Amino acid sequence: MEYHNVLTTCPYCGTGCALHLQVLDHQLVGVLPAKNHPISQGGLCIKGWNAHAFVNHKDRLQTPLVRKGGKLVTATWDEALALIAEKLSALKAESGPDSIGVFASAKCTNEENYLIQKFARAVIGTNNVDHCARL
Amino acid sequence: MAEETRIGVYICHCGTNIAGVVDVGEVSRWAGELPNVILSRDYKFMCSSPGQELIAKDIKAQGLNRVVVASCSPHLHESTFRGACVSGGLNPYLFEMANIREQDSWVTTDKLEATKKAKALVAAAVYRVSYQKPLESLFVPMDPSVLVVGGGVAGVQAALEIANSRRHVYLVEREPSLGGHMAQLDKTFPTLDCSACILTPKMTDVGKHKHVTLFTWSEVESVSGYVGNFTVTIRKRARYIHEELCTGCGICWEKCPKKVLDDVFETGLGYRKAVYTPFPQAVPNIPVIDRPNCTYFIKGTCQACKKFCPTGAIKFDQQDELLTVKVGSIILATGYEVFDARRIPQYGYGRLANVFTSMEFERLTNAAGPTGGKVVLRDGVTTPKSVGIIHCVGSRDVNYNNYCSAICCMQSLKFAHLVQEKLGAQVYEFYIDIRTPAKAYDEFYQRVLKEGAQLIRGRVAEVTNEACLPGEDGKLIIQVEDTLIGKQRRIPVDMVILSVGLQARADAKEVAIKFGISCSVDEWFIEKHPKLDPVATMTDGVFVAGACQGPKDIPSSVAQGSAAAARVMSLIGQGEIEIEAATAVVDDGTCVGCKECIPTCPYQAISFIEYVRKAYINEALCKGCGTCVGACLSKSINLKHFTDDQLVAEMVGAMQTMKLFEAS
Amino acid sequence: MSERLTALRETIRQILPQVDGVIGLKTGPAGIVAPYLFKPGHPEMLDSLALWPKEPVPDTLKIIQKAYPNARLAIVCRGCEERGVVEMFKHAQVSLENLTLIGLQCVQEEALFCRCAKPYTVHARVTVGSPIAGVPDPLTEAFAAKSQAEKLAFWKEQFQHCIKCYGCRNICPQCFCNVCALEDEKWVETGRLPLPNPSLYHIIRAMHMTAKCVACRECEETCPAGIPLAIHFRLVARDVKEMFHYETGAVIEQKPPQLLTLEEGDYERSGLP
Amino acid sequence: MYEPKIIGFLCNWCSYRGADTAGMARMKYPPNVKIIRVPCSGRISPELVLRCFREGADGVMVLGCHIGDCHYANGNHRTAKRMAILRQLLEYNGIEAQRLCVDWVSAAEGEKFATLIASFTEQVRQLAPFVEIMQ
Amino acid sequence: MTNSIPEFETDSNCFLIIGSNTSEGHPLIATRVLRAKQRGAKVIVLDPRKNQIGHWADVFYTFRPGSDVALFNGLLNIIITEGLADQAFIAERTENFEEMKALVAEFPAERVADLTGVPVEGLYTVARLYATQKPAAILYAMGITQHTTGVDNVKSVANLAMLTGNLGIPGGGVNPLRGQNNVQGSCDMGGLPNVFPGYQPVTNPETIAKFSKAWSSSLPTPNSPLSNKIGLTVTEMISAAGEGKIRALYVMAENPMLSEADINHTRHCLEKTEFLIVQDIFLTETAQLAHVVLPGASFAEKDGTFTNSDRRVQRVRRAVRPVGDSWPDWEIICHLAGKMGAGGFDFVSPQAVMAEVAQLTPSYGGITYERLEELGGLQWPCPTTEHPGTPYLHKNRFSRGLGHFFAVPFKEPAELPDQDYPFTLTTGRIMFHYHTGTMTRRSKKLDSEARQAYLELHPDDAQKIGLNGSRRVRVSSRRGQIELNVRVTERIKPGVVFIPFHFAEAAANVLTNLAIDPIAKIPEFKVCAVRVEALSGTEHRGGTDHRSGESERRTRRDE
Repeated sequence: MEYHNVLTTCPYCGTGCALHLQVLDHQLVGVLPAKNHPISQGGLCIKGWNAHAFVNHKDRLQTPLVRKGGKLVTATWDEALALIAEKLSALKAESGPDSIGVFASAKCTNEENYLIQKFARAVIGTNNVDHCARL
Repeated sequence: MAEETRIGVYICHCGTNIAGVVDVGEVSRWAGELPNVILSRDYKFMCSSPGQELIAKDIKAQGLNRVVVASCSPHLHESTFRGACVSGGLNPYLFEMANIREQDSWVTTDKLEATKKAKALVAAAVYRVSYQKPLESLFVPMDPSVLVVGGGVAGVQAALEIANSRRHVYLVEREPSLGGHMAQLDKTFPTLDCSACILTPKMTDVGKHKHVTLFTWSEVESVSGYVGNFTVTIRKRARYIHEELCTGCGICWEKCPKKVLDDVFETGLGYRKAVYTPFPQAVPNIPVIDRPNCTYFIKGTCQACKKFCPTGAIKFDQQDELLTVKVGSIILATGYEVFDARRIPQYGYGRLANVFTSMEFERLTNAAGPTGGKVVLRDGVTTPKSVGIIHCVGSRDVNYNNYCSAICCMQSLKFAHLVQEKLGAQVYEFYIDIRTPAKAYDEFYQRVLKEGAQLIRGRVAEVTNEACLPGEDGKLIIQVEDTLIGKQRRIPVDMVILSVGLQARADAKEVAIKFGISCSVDEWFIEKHPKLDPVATMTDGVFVAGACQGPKDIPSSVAQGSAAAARVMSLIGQGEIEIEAATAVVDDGTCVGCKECIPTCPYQAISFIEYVRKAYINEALCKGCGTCVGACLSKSINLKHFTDDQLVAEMVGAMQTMKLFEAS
Repeated sequence: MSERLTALRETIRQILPQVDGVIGLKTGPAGIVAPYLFKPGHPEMLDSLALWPKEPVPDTLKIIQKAYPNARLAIVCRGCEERGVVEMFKHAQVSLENLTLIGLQCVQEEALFCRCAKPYTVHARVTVGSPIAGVPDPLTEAFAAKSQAEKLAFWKEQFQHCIKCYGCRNICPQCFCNVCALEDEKWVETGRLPLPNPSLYHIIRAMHMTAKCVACRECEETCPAGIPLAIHFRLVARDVKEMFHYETGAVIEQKPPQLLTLEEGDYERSGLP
Repeated sequence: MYEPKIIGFLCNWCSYRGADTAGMARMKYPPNVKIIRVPCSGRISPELVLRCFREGADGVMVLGCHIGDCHYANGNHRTAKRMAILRQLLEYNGIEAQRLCVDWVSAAEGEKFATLIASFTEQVRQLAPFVEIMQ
Repeated sequence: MTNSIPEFETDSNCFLIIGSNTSEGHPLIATRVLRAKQRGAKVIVLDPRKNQIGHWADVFYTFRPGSDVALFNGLLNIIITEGLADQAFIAERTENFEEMKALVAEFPAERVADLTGVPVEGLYTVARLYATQKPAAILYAMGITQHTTGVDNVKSVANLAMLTGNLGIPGGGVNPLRGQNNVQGSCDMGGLPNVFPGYQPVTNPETIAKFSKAWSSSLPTPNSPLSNKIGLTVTEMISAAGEGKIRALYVMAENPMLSEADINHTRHCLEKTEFLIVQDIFLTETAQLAHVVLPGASFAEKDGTFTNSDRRVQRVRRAVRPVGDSWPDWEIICHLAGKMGAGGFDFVSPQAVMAEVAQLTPSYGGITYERLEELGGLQWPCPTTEHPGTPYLHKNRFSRGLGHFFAVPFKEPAELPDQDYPFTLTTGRIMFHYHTGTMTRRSKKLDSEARQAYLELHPDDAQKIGLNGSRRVRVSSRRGQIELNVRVTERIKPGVVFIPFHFAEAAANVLTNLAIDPIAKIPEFKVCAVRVEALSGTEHRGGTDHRSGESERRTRRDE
């Protein structure tokens, strides 16, 4: 019997509303607005109120998938990451770093965006890194 | 992929009833353009055989899967057209009716407006029908035993009919004996045969019938269950007589020293003992001890009856018993009460000695009655020379009962005949209208007229003993406006008979609630349909017979007794019972278990299933009123055939049509 | 405020060993408060116990009890929250068995903030703070005095700001249905902003709050459009009290009135023909 | 002057038959009310009434059996309570309660039915069209 | 955003909202505008559609999509000619005023009214109100930027704010509202082809040197410098993939298959990509084309920070463990880098990553998890751990020194309506969905609110195309066609139609034009020419639209 609220930031628009994820025994059970937060002040829009709804959706990807014989089949992390590492290294060697492009994401955290551009720039060696800021 | 909706629409002309006002051709053309309507026809009489065949044929030939008929009230022909759908192979619940006669052509003056309204009503039905779903009825096994409540002539008749078909009957009667009001009567109109002579054989038949269990001096305590499966608890009141030991020899009431005024059977004109049977031919012929009047129970002494009883059947320590029986159907034949004439003070009943009620007169003139059949005044000796009989006492009167009590005209004419026959006295009848609609009734009326009775048309204003004209001394004067000659008249008579009306029993409402049926404003039990289903009630498996449903004469009561028996037998014959398909169901996926619906159900059909914390509706108990639907906040209850989708669609159909006309 | 906090902390500290958990408020990151389940093994968590802003704790109770129907719990509740628990009990959403109510009496400024007529508990046997009298609700009074046309104009103005976040419903502990009529296109137009006129959203919600609203005002607080939603509920509550003699949260045994048959005088007071 | 659009919900056992009675007696009344048959007035949820208004109805009638005369024992008791509250709520929303008629008509009261339809139609006609006040 | 969200409530006296459906796109920002209005501030909304905020604005005008520059030039001209410009501000803080003034003089109100569809008096009302009610904030969103003239539009916005001295003051400013929760952050973090974190240009040798040094352990050889060649944008990368120039794409949590303009083209290009890696939480339309799909974690399953529109860095906290065998995205990248033999990716937590960010990014220099825990959020620039953050920018000087007025000539959108394609299509968002619907369409409550795409059409146009009560239409452009339901509404300007772009089955971006802004490379989502045809026979006379209610309940029960 563990119940607590985790303060976090809404994953939808750029307003930056805060919300509490209600957690009972390591399961999300709902959302509560955060009353004295400077941006959202205890309010949320419909998307924020339902921010937890997709987290446990049955369509969530649960394992890596690799295309074999035209179909995506489940794979281990090791398998998938090894395949990517091998393939990217080979293409980079063959056609140069600028034959590879990386999409960062407006839905991922700052840290992840930092890491992926670092990955593109330092590990691959290209500035072909962009995200959907324009969309 | 859902099946394509294919609707057939039929507009009935109803001769000129509809077509004379509504442009049926135009409505039909217009309906043809409504969504999913495959064909639209208009026809002279949809309810005729060719009309019905048209529907069945179209269903097959055109592959219709929904049918709308715009004609009269569904109360008249819904079942007809449902039948037509079934014969075409369509589930009857895929049919919908638009009422363009009672609600349109008959009530709308402007023809253009009437046509518009017909369009809106047809559109409503078309929109609704596409949301209708085929429903299959639920079947429950039918217990072949029957409960009959009331041992008057209607109940006796019903019990006999059923018992004779070798089905078991439990007959419950409140009084110590079967017989009811009919046992009190002297002669019966218009044939003038002796009431007791025709009734008592039937009573005896019932009393000794091997398929009848008789509970007299008993009442129904409670009823639960539903058609096919009722559980009835009967309170068998203590008679203080051991029924098996008693032989009905009569020594006890002979020996009983306590005389009691008999105000039930003898209407207060005669006496009985503290241990008694109401009348000699009582069935069962077993007395009861009248506890409030019995000396033993009052003082602890006497015990005369016990001392003399040859079989030792007197049991002062007997207690009420509660018995439970299982039955599949119930017939209520609880009868009526007579109107209390004291409520009309100007007629003097209870104040003026020689004002009698009709029931008192029955006892007076009855050979088995307190006077041995001598018609005398209250003094017990004087024979009246002139008798005034007042009709409609307490009936057809806005101050008391609005309705006609049906029997009073004939009973009054019967009294006229008896008075003239027995005394040769002058009879005046004061009437509003003479109503003699049944077989041989009017002939009897003509006969009484020929016998010399004087009929005066007018509602009696007053009965008084205050003489003010010569010849009025010592008489009762009847003050009346003779409406045929338009004059006030004062008729002095020796005796006045008040032909009191019939009214529902004082506890009718209570009984109705107990059996889950309804009462009208006048507290008569309400039948399912006044014309087409006169003995069934809204509660499946509960039927009514006789005067508890409304004022009735003997032939009608007997006919209803038989009719109710026939309905019951038909149910039993089916072996299992179809339960109303339009019941409510809980969607347990969405029910949040708030218990809001449970107290709303008038039939206790909803229970709370604790381990899933959801509501559950027993479909066999549900009568389909939908009150729970209106209460459910999460909209988790749906009433089949009256779903929100269907009602909203119907409303949208009507609204959109109205808006369309508004825009154009 | 801090006196009450100390007293409450002490009360919980005493109750904690006798129960499986105490529902109360806890201060989290950046001073933001949220409901929390204090557990017997961790009295140190009480250091971050909080009083204000209040949160819809009856709902927290429901969440925990649905998973742990037999848990022995205590809940810190203000007057409105206590009423909420009682009403939810009547609708079989929470259980009063194994539940200790710790009544927290509101102070004047809190009562004024909520325009609260009953800022005190009545059922809780353990209480903290001393009860104060209710305060008037000037907003509702001012509304009630308006003409029909003014009322219509008032709501038209207010409702055009509604962004249909469902926050008023989501936060309401008394709105516990799994499936909500407000989300059904049959009743409420979906996906349209601003709400069309008339929008059934707020009327149906007010209807559903009849004899249920406990006047906690959580809906108003969470409304991004600042709509004074409680006006509806409070006026209807007044009618329910007048017509059917029912007040939410007042008597635990009293059944909600709408479902029952008419009692003596109900019908006359309803104003119907 | 305009022609009000009115929806009438009538219980099957009393009011609908009352309407039939009026019809059989050829009593004339205005054609504005379109009748929807329900088993019992207790079936009529407030949502149903409100949906009529949403659809643009100028008035709604809810007719049931007389109190104490319900074919389902006491279904109309709930109608009496619900509709009383709903009328208040309409007022609080600035919608005239006169647009919602709640009354009781027995099967015998054809005349009362016809009179009621006529008077309610007139009563609604006196008010502005519903769609207009909502603009 | 130059300014902060809370300032709108407390400081702003006027709002000019253009190209933003604020109450649906950024509801809680609209809340602030509403509160400001309730204390007396004026709200001006200009949009091709009368969106919700337009309903309660003090002043609302529709204008022709793509005529933004003309509109702004007209407003600038009125303000200058009426003498409402902030002369002191212009003199002290700006340059190139005269050139701009000369250009806008060619935009007299009458001409602008013709070009935009805003009446002359409307232009005056807007200009006077905005110029006089200081501080005045301009709020805009993709309605300004998603044009071939996107950069021009933004310059025009800046012109207006500078002309009235509405920059560098609380409650004023130029405030682009960010559509996605961390679009600001991914830009800040260098998720752009031309800059390192903190907008440090890749073309600057010093920056290259700084990062080459800091990241040396990650480089193939410690001394090989980072590339100083500006990379390709998303749109360019996709096209390059189609041409075979890009051979591998690593897509982290993006769904270009729905979000890019001209989806048919995008599909073609992605299908041709030799090696497509997609890292996401759902099997998106893009992931379905991938060669390798990596399951990432949702916001509830990982720690980190997001930076919102007003540059506020706030925490995201892990509430539950990732579903199945999915990993937080930061862990995936670190593992992948490790697999490729790179060092410098051995972070133990996002907190450690932020420490490195702070070191390399001056504007994030003072941002630490400890401070965020205590303070909640910090607005950059926040250079040191003592710095309280910066609520509004350009207080005493612009970052480049003086504010530059641009003379912006008016250009028509790339595609204008003609005889074959007579309507102007504009796309946008609705309240109930987010971007490509990957998340929101999997939320029952959101999806039931809006489960289908629809086209907004003016009643006059409905009559013109002979809609005749039908509820379905086919919309086609030179690039493709879709079929969808129609909503006839007076909210939209005649001649213009609107489709929300969230719905894959009737994807608006099948129709949109891939023409891009020459500088920002942003596609012109907001304007293209389409044809609308009524599809007959499906529904009758307005139809039975409550039917959706029933099917909705059925679906819910099935789940």
